[in-house]
Amino acid sequence: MKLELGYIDIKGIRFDDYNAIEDGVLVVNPDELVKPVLEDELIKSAHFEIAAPGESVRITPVKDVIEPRVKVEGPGAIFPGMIAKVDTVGSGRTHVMRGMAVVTAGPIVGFQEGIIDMTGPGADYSPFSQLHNLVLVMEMQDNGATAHEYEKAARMAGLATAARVGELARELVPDEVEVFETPTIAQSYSDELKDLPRVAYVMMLQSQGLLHDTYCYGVDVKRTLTTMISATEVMDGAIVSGNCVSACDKNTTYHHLNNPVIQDLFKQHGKTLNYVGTIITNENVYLADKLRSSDWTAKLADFLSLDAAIVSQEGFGNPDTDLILNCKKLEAKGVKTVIITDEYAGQDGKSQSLADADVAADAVVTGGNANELILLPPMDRVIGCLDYVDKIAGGHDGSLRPDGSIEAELQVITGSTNEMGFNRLSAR
Amino acid sequence: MSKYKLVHYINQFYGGIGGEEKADIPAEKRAGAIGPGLALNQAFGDEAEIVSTIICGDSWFNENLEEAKKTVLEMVREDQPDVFIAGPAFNAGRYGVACGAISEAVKNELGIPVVTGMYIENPGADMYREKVYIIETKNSAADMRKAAPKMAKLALKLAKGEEIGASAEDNYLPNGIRKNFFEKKRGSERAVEMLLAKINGKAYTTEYPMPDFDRVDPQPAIKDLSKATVALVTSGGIVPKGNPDRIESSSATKFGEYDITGVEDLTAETYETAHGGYDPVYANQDADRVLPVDVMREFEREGIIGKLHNKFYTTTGNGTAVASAKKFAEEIARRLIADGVDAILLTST
Amino acid sequence: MVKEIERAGLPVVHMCTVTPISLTVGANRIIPAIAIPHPLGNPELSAEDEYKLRKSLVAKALDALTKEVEDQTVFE
Amino acid sequence: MSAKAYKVVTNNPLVKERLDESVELYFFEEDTHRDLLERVRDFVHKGYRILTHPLAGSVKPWETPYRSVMITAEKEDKIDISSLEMIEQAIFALEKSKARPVVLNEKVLVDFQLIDLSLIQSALPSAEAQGRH
Repeated sequence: MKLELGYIDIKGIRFDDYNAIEDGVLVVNPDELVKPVLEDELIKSAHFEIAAPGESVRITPVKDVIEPRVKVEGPGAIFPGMIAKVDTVGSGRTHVMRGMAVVTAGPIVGFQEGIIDMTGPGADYSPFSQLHNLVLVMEMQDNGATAHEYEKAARMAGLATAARVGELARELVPDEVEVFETPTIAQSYSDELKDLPRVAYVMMLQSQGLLHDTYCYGVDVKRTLTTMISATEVMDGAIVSGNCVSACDKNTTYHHLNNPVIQDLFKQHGKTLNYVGTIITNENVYLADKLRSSDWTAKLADFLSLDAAIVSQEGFGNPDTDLILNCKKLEAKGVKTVIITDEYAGQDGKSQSLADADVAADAVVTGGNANELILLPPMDRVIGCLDYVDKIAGGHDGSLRPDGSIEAELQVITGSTNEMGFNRLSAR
Repeated sequence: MSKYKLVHYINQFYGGIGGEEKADIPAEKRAGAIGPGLALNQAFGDEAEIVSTIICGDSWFNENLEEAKKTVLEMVREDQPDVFIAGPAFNAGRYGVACGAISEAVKNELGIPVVTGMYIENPGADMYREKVYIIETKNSAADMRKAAPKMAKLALKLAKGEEIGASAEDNYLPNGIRKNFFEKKRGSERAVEMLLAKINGKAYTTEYPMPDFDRVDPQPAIKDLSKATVALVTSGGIVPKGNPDRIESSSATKFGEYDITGVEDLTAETYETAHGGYDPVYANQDADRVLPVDVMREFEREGIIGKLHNKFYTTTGNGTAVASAKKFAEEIARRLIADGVDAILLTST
Repeated sequence: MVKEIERAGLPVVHMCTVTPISLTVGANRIIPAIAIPHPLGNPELSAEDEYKLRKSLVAKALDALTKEVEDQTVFE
Repeated sequence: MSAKAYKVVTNNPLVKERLDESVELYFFEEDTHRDLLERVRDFVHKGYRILTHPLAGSVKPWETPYRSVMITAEKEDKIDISSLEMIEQAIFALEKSKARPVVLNEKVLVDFQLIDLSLIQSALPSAEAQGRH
C-alpha cells in the first residue's frame, strides 16, 4: 500500500467567526465547532480553549489527543469504523495538520489522570506540550448514564472534531510530502529487499474493558485474534484510543497516527532492514486469551519468515505478561526481538520495574520510571479542572499544594513514559 | 574562589613503589598528586585539586582490613577533603576490592562523598556497585586517559552537591537504583538501532537488564554426615512466639537468628510464622512443618548427623522475590561459615 | 538465598514445594516438599504419621547432601 | 444449567450486585485489595488456577481498593506455577508506590468499582467460550 502524507505546518491557533487556515494559523469559530458536539445528549456543556507552547497553561484531566487529518485521495476517510464508514484506508493521499492537536479534556471517571503543562518542568515530559492545542473541554450530564457511555461520547466528540478541523486542510498545498509504501509478501522478496533482514513491528493494544480499550476499524480489539495491518492504515486512523486512564503510558490516538516505531522502521526500510509488516495483538485480562494471542504473534512471525521484531507495549501490570509472552515466543522461533516498555520502580527507583520477567527479554528499551517524583509549579491558567488533581493516580496526600503546585509521580503526565518509544526519556 | 580539596587513594604499583613484591607495604600519605592523580588533577582544571595521596599495598590492605581501614580513615579525616577518590583499579582484583572497601568506609564513617573506578568484571565491582559510585573503566590502565575525566566530572558534581544523573549519563556502574534521564534519541529509534545490532551480532546494551538468573556451581558433597554440623535455614518465616525481633511479614528489612540450644520440638506455644506469603494456620499449629527441628534432633541423637547447629536463620521472602534476599543470604552465610557449619538444610514454603 | 549461601561455600539442600521456583532461584540439590503452607507436614495425617513423613523427607534431604551433583538435581 | 468451570473472588460490591445471579462469587466485603490478593494466593496454594490476571492494565494496583480475580471452580492436585508467580508478582506490585487517591469519596469509589467490574466482565465471554481446561 502506498500513502502520501502531505504536512500542513500549523504555527498557531486563534478564534474568530469563521474557519480557515491562514498562513499556517488555524482560525476556528468555536461556537460553530462546538454545536455538533452538544448534539450528543450525554454532553451537558462543552467549549474550546487554546493552549500554545510556552504559555503558562495546565490542561487536565486529558482524555485523548488527536491530530487533525483529512483523506484527500484514495478510498475511505479518517477514523474508519468510528466516524467514517468501514472502508480500507491507507492508500492515496492524506493531509496532516502538523504541529497541532485536538485535546479532549474533562472528567469521565473520578480518579482520571492526565496533565499537559505548556511550560515549566512538566513540559519536558509530554510531547503534547510542544503542540498548539485546541482543547475541547466537556462536562457530562448527570443523568445516570454509565461511565462507558460518557467515554464513548467523549471519544466520538474528539474524533469528530479533529476530522472537522482536518477538513480545513483538504485543499491546501502541503509544506512537505512524505511517501510511505508497504510491501506485499511478493514485493518483500524483490531484488532490492531480499538480502535484508526481515523485520516486523508487533504493536500491543490495550484491551481490558470498556474504559481502557482500543478500536481497530471500529472493532473492539479484545474481541480479535492477533492480526496484521498495513502501517499506512494506522496513519489514516484505523486504530483509535478508547482509553481514559493511565496517562503516562496509554497510547493516545495521536500516538497511533504518528507511531514512532513505524516511522523509524520506514526510515531504515530498504537500507539496513526489510520492514515486511505490522502485527497488532491485544492485551486481555483472561489468561487463556493472553496465551492464544501471543501464540498467534509467533505464528504470524513464522508466516512472514521474520528475522527480527520490535514489540511495543501499552499500560503496566498484566500487559507486562503479554509483553514477556510475546518476546519469549518470538525468541523461541529464532526471531531476534527488542521490546519497548516503561518502568514502575517505585519513587526511590529500587523496586523491580516490571511485573514479569524472562531471560529471553535481553534487549529492552525503556520509556523511564513512571513512579519518579516531579514538582509541577502553578500555572496562570488551568484548562479543565484541578478538582481532580488530588485524586489522580500518582498524586498523593497533599499533591495539590495551596500555591497550586503539584508534587506527583510522572505517571500523571500525558504521554510521559510512552511505550512506543515516542520520547527521549529513559532510565538506567 | 578556592578549589575543592580531594584526597586520592592508590595502591603501591600506581604509587610508584613497586609491583607484587611491595604489595605488603602499609598505608602512607604524601602531599599532592601522584601517578594517576596527575591525570585527575588535569581533568579538574581550576575547580579542584588533590591535596594528598594515600598509597597502600593491596595485600596489606586486604589482609589487615580493620587496621587498614582505621589507618586510612584517619589520614583522610586529617585533610577534611570535599570528595574522596580511589583508583581507578581497572581489572586488578585486590586493588578493586580495596578501593570499594575504603570508599564505602569513608562515605559511611566520615560522611564524605566518594568516587572510585574499575572494570565491570573486577570482583570489587559486584561487591560495591550498590554502595558507592564506581566509574566504569576498561580492563587496563591504557584507559586512564578516558577514565580520568569521567571520575573528575562525577567528583566535581559531588563536591558541588549537584544532583547525580542516571548511571548512563554519569558513567557509573548501575547501582540498582533506576533513575530517569533524557537520551539523545527517542525510544523507537533506539529500539531500531538495538535491533540492528542484535541482528548483526554486534554488541548492544539493554536499557533494563532482567533480574539476575545466574547459576552457581554445586558445592562438593558432604563426605561423612555423621561428623558434619548441619544448620537449618528457612524462608518460611519461623520465629519464636511473639516475633521478638518484629520481622516484617513482607519486604522485610531484617532476618532472624535464633538459638535452639536444648529445643527438641517446636510447638504452637513456642514458635510461629511471621511470613505474610502463605496461610499461617498450619505453621502456627506446628512450626516443625516448616522448620524440622524435631526430626533433626532425632537424627542428631541417632548419630546420622554430627550436630544440629545451635542457631537457625529465618527470612520472610516470597519464593520468587529473590533480589531482596541476596544481602541477607550473604550475611547469613558469613555467620554460618564463621561458626564452622558444614552444610545447610534450607526449607521454603 | 539458596544461591548466595552456596556461592559462599556451603552445600545447600533446598526443600521446596514448587520445584520450578527452586530451579529458578538456583538451588542445586532440591527435595520436593508437600504443600506451600506446610512443606514438611500434612495436617490431615495423624501426628505419628506426619512425623514419619517429615522424617522421611528430611532423611532424603540429608542423603542428597552426601551425593555429588554436576548440575541442578531434583531428588524425587 | 451445568455448574461453571470458574468462580470469581472479589471484594467489589458492584461485582456482587451485577454478577451475583450469573456467576459464582466468593465475596469478601471487608477485604482490602491486599487481603483479597492474599486470599487468591491461598486458593492457588491449595491447587486452584488463576484464570484472569490479578493485576489491572491501566489502573495501577496501589490506586484502587477493589479487585476481582477469576479462578478455576475445582482445585487440582498440583500447584499451578504460573498462577503462583502471577499472584506473587501482583502482591509485590501493590507495594511499589504509595501514590493513591486521597479523596476516596463515593464517586471515586464507585468509579473504581466500575473499572474493576468492567475488567472482569471483559473476561466473561472468553471464560464462557472456554472448556474446563
